[in-house]
Amino acid sequence: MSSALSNLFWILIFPGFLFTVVLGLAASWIVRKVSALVQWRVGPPFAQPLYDIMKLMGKEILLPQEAQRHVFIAAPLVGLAGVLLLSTMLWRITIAETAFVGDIIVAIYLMVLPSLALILGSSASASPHAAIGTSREMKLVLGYELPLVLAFVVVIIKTAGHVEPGQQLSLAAISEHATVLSVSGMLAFLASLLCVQAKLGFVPFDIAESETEVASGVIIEYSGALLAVWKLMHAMMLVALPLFLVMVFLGGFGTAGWPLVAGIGKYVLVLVLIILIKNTNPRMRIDQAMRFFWFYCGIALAVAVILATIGNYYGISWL
Amino acid sequence: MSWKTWSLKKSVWVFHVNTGACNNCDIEIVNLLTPKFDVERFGMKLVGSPRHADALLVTGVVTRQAAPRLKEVYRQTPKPCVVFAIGACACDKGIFHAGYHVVGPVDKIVREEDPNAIIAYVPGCPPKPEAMISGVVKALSAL
Amino acid sequence: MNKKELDNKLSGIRDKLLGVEQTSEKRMYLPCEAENCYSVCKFLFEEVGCRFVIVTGIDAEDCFELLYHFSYDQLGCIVTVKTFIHDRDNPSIESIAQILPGAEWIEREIHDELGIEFKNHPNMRRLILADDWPEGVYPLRKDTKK
Amino acid sequence: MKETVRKPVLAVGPFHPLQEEMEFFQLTVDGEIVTDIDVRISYNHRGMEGIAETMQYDQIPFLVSRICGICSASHPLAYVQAVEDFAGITPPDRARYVRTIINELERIHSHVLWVGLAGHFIGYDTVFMWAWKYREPVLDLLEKITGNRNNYGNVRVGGCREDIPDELKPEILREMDKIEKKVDMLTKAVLDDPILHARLKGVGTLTKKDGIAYAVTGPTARGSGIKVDVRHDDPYAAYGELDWKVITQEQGDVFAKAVVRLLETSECIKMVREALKKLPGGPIAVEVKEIPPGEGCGHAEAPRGETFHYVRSDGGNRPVRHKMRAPSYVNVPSFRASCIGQHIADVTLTLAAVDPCYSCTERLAVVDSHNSVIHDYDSLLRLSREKTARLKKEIGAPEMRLEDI
Repeated sequence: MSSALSNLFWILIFPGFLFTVVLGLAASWIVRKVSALVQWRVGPPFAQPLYDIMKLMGKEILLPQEAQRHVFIAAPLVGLAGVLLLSTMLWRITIAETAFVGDIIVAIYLMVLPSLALILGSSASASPHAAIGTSREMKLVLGYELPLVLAFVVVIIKTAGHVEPGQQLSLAAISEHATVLSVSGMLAFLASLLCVQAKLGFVPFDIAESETEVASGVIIEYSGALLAVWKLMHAMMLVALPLFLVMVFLGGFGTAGWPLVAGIGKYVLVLVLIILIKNTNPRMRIDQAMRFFWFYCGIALAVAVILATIGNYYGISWL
Repeated sequence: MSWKTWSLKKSVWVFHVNTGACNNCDIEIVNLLTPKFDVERFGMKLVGSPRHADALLVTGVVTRQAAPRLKEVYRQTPKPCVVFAIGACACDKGIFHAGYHVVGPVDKIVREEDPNAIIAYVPGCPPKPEAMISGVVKALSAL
Repeated sequence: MNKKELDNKLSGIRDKLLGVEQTSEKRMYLPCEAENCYSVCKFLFEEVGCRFVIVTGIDAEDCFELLYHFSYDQLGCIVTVKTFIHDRDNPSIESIAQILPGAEWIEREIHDELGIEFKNHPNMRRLILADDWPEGVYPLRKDTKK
Repeated sequence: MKETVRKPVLAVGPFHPLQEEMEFFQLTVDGEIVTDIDVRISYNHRGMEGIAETMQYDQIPFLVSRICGICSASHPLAYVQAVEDFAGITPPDRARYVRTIINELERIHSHVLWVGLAGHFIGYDTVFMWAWKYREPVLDLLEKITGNRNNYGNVRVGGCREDIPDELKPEILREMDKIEKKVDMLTKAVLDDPILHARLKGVGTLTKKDGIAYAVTGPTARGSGIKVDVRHDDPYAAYGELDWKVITQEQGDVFAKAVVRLLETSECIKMVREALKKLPGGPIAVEVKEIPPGEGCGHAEAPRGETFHYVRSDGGNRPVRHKMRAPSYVNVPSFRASCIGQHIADVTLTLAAVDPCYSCTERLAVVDSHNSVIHDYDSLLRLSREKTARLKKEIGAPEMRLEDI
């Protein structure tokens, strides 16, 4: 009984749903505020993302007549569930150290869920503009998944020598090593940072769902609470994805004292990098993005894999 | 006041509908986004789809060709929503009241679609951006 | 370029005009019959080098008047070709959009508002009236207004 | 298969909520190249010419100032000149100067607004925010003189409605100095920026021949080497007594139009200064007893081109016919000549270059007859920005910095 209750507490309150949402809303405020400051405006108040979500929750939900209703309604919930699982898992690995073998693979799968949900939801909404968004989102997913997995391969190779056999695919074990402090790790980190940028739908990869382009984007037909769920999902991704990067590349999070402070610092660093990339780049076209991910990221990561293998073989840790 | 209304006041997303305006109201609306007025401070922002909107900023006297379109946009906006008639033409046809191609004003067309629509009026030709902000604030405090 | 040269140039179409009215130094009206209108406009545009401005359609009770405004920019003089269409039941005139693509819209507009048929117009579809506006109702005709 | 793909394409019509604005452009493209363009107006047709016949001569300036919000000084002026033409009224000297100053102030804020929008279209959103910020003081000046930020309607038959108070003169001069610096910097930035050269040159070219055939006016014509400027050809108000020059460029592309507008803004500022200096004393209006029968034409140079008004009177207190023509009416059809054969990434920019009234360019939908690709306004805007970014990379030019502006 008590274990069921405590599990519920883990998932819904801390550090699962509620905690991640609060952090995510704060992060999305930072994103909006910084963008406004660049344009010499004041920007929204701190609680603005919260107000937006609350308001959307209280609004009517309109279903497009030609939409496939079940998929249309289920898609945002699936996406939210994916991010919720991902963030709960990541937090538990950090705080409660309840890692299991192969959790990095589960994490990668869970990270695909929001994009899949977006594709499902928009293709169910029977809108020509959503259709364009859908096709772009699909291409984008095809584009960034490969480099992302390659980047994790680099990390696994890098950490292989340092963790116990059988623990290579465990996030907890990986997160004890700051892989980024090596040439191959750095390459992998940068590539996956850009992949995360694309997953978050930020410039330069906001091809399917940008702020100005939401009109023709994937969530055009959504309204009310369903739109709020998308927004929540996005806010939670703003926490979960950088956190994942921190764990995989930057040596993870502590639970108390200096490691905790350092962990927060690392998270903020990743977030700031994401905002900087967002505000200093023009939007890419979909074929440019594909070329970027497959060709440039692919080459960089292939080099990183070779370097990591050599380094591992000869015991050169900086490679 | 319920939490729904309270949060609505804190976060108003507006969709801009031009139903035959002279562009002045429209330019003043865009002006709201620029550094001098910056309505994002109050949580307002322009959205690109009526489905995401809480308020419709309707400018211009409603022309015959635009009337069905205004109704369509109103249908697509999730309720509760507030319709703002921005400018003298939108409020009561203004100087164009005698036009043969004019079927407005905005409230008449919107009420044909929904008799209980909440409609707020911001008169002026064009209303100053400050007047629009004040109009939105007043309309919201009356909710 | 002075006034005399303009007058000399205009002498090429004198015979097609009903007269020349000069209300002021910079405003000139050239009345002509509907069948000559096309060639007068063509002459003004191609030979004299006037810039097309707009066409005004007027319902003058007994006939339709079309005023083709041209501007002779070297002198800043507005030259207006004044055409009368006497057939009120089936008003029609040759379209100048064939030589002046800039006149395409205004001819469509006059067709909408006054119901005047422009022969050989490249694209005579409804321009400014709403899709549900009834056929055969012309808002600027005097009888419609009453 | 093709049919199922096509269906949604056709669904994007003028009534789709996404076409935010009220004019409907439909482009037909073959691959990436525009092959045809069709425009449906009517959404904004208010029947003004019919309304004008129900109004008295003194009321019409307020009506025509609402034809277009940004040209709300030149339309009434053209109308008033048409009436003064056949009624034989000469406005007093001071009125002529006040008219000039108001019109030039309007041109300044309109051109600066255009610069901001052009920045928005090529992906410099910060330029958009800044240009609109610079424009505010001019609106404030106009409010101080006429009582309204837009829609001034400051002219009436026989003179002006509001005078420029003497105590406002120093303030106007001060603001002119400020905005001149900013316009100079913008001009320099545009003329020196290699990205803008690459992005705007050779794009949306309107040849001189096409320009004459489509009878374009204003900066659109002057950018194509057609030296048409009503202020110069048929000097009205006080333009004949001021020292200024008509700006023309030969190329006819977007860059030429941008240069024309920027250089013109500097001319406007000079003109306002000179007119203020020469501003004579005396009344600002003469009394007009009655309007005789007759007909008259009046035209004035609006920021976008020539506005033309024709008024016919039968001696009553209302005109029997009042024809009005806005500059966009002849400039917009010229898209046919300038857009066809263009890359779709350049279309929004080409349309924006004509400045067809700010909102018109947002009314786009592209139908591809071969590949069934559709683009709406947003995607066209994006394509346009991408091209800027691509060129930026190719040239390797530095970012346009905020400090430069």
